[in-house]
Amino acid sequence: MYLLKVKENKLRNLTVAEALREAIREEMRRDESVFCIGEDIGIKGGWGGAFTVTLGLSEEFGHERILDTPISELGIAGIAVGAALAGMRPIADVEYGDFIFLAMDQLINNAAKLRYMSAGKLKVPMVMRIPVGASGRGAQHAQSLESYFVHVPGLKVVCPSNAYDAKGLLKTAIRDDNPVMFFEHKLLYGAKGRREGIDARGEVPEEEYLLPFGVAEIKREGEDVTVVATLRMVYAALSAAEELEKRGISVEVIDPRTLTPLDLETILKSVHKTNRLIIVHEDNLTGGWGAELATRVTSEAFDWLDVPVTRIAAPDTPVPFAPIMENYFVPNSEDIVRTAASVLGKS
Amino acid sequence: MYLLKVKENKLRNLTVAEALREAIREEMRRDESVFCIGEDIGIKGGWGGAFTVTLGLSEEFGHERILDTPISELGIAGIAVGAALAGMRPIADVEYGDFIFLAMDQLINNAAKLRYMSAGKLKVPMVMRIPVGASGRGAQHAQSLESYFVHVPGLKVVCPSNAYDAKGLLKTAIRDDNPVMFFEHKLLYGAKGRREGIDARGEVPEEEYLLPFGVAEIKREGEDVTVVATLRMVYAALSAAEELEKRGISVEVIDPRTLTPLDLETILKSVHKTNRLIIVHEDNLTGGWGAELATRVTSEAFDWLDVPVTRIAAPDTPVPFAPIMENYFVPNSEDIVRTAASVLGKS
Amino acid sequence: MEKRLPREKLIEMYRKMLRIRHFEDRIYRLFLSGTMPGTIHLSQGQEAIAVGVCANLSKDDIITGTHRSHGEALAKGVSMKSLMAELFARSNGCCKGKGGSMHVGDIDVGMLPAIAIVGGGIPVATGIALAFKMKRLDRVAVSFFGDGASNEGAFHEAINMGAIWDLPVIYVCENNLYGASTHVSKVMKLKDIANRAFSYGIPGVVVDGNDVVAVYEVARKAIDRARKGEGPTLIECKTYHIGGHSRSDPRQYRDKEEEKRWLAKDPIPRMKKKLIATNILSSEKSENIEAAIEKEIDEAIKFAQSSPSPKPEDALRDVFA
Amino acid sequence: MEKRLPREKLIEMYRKMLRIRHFEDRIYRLFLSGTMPGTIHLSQGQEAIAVGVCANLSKDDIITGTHRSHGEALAKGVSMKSLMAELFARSNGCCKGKGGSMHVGDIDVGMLPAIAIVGGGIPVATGIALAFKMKRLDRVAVSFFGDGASNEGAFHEAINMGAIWDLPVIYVCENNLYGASTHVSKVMKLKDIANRAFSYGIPGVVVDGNDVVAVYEVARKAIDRARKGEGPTLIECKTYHIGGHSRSDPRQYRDKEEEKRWLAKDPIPRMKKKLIATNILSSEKSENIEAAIEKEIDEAIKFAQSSPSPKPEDALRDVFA
Ligand SMILES: Cc1ncc(C[n+]2csc(CCOP(=O)(O)OP(=O)(O)O)c2C)c(N)n1
Ligand SMILES: Cc1ncc(C[n+]2csc(CCOP(=O)(O)OP(=O)(O)O)c2C)c(N)n1
Ligand SMILES: [Mg+2]
Ligand SMILES: [Mg+2]
Repeated sequence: MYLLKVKENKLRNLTVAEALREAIREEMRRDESVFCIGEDIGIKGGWGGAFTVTLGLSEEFGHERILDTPISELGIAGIAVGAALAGMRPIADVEYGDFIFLAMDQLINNAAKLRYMSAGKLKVPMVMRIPVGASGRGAQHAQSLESYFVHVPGLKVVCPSNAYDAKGLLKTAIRDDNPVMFFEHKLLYGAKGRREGIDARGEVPEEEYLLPFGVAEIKREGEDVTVVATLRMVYAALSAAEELEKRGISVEVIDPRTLTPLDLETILKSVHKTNRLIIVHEDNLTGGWGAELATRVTSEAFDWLDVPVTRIAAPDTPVPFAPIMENYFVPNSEDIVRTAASVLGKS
Repeated sequence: MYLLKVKENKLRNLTVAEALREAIREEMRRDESVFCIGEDIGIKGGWGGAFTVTLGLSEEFGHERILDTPISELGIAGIAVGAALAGMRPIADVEYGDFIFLAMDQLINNAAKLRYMSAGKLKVPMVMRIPVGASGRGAQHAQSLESYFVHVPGLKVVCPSNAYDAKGLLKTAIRDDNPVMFFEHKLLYGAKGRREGIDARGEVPEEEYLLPFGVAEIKREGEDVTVVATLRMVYAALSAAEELEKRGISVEVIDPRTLTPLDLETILKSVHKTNRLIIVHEDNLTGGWGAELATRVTSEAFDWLDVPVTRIAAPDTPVPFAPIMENYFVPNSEDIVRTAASVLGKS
Repeated sequence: MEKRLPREKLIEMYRKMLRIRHFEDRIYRLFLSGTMPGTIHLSQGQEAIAVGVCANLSKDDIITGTHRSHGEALAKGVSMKSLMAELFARSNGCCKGKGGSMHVGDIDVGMLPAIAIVGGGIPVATGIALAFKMKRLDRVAVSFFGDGASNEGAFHEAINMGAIWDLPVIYVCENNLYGASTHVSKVMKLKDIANRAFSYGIPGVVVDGNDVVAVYEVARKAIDRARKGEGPTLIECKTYHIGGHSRSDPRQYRDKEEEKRWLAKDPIPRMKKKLIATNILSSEKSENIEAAIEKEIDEAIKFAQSSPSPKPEDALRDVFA
Repeated sequence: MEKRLPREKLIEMYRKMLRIRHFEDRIYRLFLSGTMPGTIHLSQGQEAIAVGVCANLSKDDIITGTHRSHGEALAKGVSMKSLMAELFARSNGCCKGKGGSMHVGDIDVGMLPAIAIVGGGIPVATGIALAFKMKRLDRVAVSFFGDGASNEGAFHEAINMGAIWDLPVIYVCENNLYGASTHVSKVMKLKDIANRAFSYGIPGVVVDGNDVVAVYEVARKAIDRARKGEGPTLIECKTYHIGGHSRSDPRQYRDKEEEKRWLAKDPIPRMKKKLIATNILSSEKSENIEAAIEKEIDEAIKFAQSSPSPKPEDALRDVFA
């Protein structure tokens, strides 16, 4: 079922939004218990959610299965939990990740714990789609939130960085019997708005495929330093790697793709080779998932590391509005170039 | 104003609950803008909150300043934010920390950000008291939650382990101009319930004192390994240290007392001496604050560390009800003894 | 009203209330003696609600409970043995010792592990009802919660959503006049919580929560309505918890007059009196019932106490499916 | 009604509405042309509410706004220059470029940075009112929010608390029939949101939100009541946002008939017509007003565009006091 390498399939170039939509469409066709629930996702003449992911789906599946809700995030999450417990497979969403704080109780106290409290009798197969990342909208529409959820036992955490991964991972998330927090970066959707977006489109095969959780992808091989990055930061890492190559520094870039479960093995193997690790995330530095990864790698690879693991992350501030400050806030490829050079003693 | 060492004061032996109550009483007498808001905190004939901390205060200060609320955690937090913005100094609480997830939006999107969003014009001087820790009540009345808040820019995080610290730190928290998350461990209150509690009472001077944030306390000096622990885990660390001493291993135990701000210096100094660090927290392992501390120490003290920093924490599961499982879940002194021995190659 | 119900049904409801009462009386003593771990919230005085509502439900209907749900668990059909074993933290408890008193439940008989976050079960029950509707199943979900819970945002959001989609869910508010130590009149201005239904455009009904037949009838109508696809009802059951909030609560916050007034309305003696007066119950039959209940409880305690404890490492299981 | 109000007040309210309208018309163009960063939510069509309510407030009263609060900001007295500079992300914006369109506000004139979490400002305003009451200040707090926000738990919890403590807070619901693309009739069953006040035991009033004098009068009563210590009022203002939800919204989800009906009720031409009919406004005066507004806007844009940007590292400031 998992299709890790695309062979002779027909390939289409899709945006992340299109890829996600296709994943949802395929899963909804395959399994009647799959449905979407969220704000403004299926309104006729509307936008298909804040980022067009569900656009057009209500025409095929009707408004019962593309279920528009009141503005009630706690309610949406709690209802998704209940529906999942009773045999459905809800794909819930919040329009911007920042609103997820309203739903934390249902996600952490119920979704993540009911299986445990029932000693394994229940399962909660739901997906919560959570758009993250700074995109010029100020402090309450900008946060990266993965780290909060990495800390919650019972939740899986997924962070696709491109269309191919987005589709394959979302299909896996929908079929997973556990609550999955699915983080999507706003600037990667590929929507055509002004000032928006990196091109995260990618070749997506026509043939069905799923991607397993817990399998990192080596985006680029290298010898001198390993850079682990997710979501938008994958692009910063890749362009830093190009720049560094010009300077004779060979960078291995790894995208873990899922943070829970985490493919520590692939990262360790890389660090064994490069002896240096840089972790990059847009989430705030302190208490971010980079700390967890750094600690695990250090603990396993203590003797191979030539220098301590370095983190590059957003500073410990809310997200500022002014683009000039926001750009400063979000880590970029120059930060990575500079850090890599310094880690290699070449700054 | 800060009184770090008690000299010739009259000392009384107080429980943590009594010490907290005294702090609140003194601050409410001193400053009219201080008030308490929460569920069941001031009801006549009631309990003074879930853990007796506000017992009797409504008699002195009246029900306007010991303000009983409906069961509305989001409302309580949001009202505390508003009152703080308008010049009051609310001390809000949730009866059990687990309910804080209902209030996350107000704490993270408003309390922590409004100063920033106003570019420094506003301040939000509020305290949120949050009882944490497993105490035989099952998954939804047991969590340790510090790590979530360590990740939030704009919030301070305090974790007193004994009566003296509890009083001094709460007074500082009340006078602080920022939102302070004040974590209290349920088993440390010193309430006299059955099966409850460690004796966290302590000598508390009659003279007024405050404790500064960001100053760790070395609870016990040692040479071979540093153990950093908070809240209930301080006691586990101290009794492990005693046991280890018998085996010829000398342990330095440090209680950081506040996690934001964090006194990294004291910890680094200790690690410089011992070359080994063990971090202990009751919060779940993955993504816990131990990872942040481990990463920072490793990054600063890479060359001094003989072995990687080791963490001892609750496993990545919800909190089970059965005491036999809960005991297994919560880290204890034996875990620390075993780990310390192994870190020193003596296991 | 009683006349419309068969004698057996009436006796059975009486027996079920009594069974809950005796069960809780007993565990209260076990708890106070230190034999039973954890904390407990008892429902003595509120049995008519659990029994009256659940008497309308089948195993396939699903209920959500609260921190105070022993009564609902027994009424919905959780086996007393597995319930007792859970309270004793044993591995054959209904949640294998992972739940405890605040999370009793067994999905096999249509009860989720109770949700002890006040109000937290209301959206979940609403979601269950949504699933029932989407799957075109003839089932209903029932959410039990307290007066205090009706001040939570979860109540507002979930009932509104249940209402707009006409979901087969019944919202049963057990108004026992207190949320912990706080009297309901201190925390809301309106007199009948049932009237909050108006905000959502659904029926709200007040019923004497200490009259099991009245509860039964009101619930029946609401459940019929829900099964017909006409949407939710908010039922407010006026009641009182004899023993107060939790564990050994000295209840000093309660007005003694109020207490007296309510103790006189205790649903169990009240029902018994009626059944005897109408010759439905003889005192012999009544004694037999009590004896059988006592025996069942004895056996449940024996079962629980002789049951194995979970293994410490079982704490690590059941996190992910 | 108008007769009771002095001519100057009427003209002033008209001028204020017009000022908001022109301001937003202009920034819309700046935004579409790419000159202005971020995203914007415009309030064209809703100006009567901000103006009618704020005309009753002094600088010391505090309001909370939403993602759609340019109008409230101007009505409450945030200087147009600092507002414009904020939208242009400049360091002398009212939030020094840290806020942006969704967080406009200036506490010096009694407006918090707007809170763009739907419903999130309602508890905060309630808390501000609590502070006013505790400090025995003769001030009120006003929370502006949309129809959509009334389905959030925050609405329920906060208004209940405002009610039980009789706080000096006014809850102003701007019902523009939509929450983003979702029509209000899809997400609640009751017709008038004002009726939700019943759940909290406070008055709920419906008012024509496109009639500035009507809004003014209703708000005045509510504010007087609040200042007297009699507690909150929920005011529902029926209105419509001409331009739709945000940025360049094609508004295909809107019924064309509905749109037409509402455009005919545009509060600004309506007021103008009345003022001219009653000889309060001459067409000369009207032109002067427009010209002055245009000039003010030109100056504000010039001011903003010639203002310095923040320094990148300013991002690190203002986290802790
Ligand atoms: C969200 C939340 N807040 C607070 C509590 C603590 N608490 C447990 S029971 C209770 C009172 C609940 O009152 P009510 O809903 O009326 O139910 P009752 O106890 O009367 O059955 C409180 C405040 C909780 N469990 N969850
Ligand atoms: C908690 C939350 N959920 C969702 C959103 C996304 N969102 C922004 S505005 C809006 C519609 C709000 O509707 P309403 O309250 O009626 O205000 P209006 O936009 O009509 O002024 C939504 C859903 C948000 N900002 N906050
Ligand atoms: Mg109650
Ligand atoms: Mg609206």
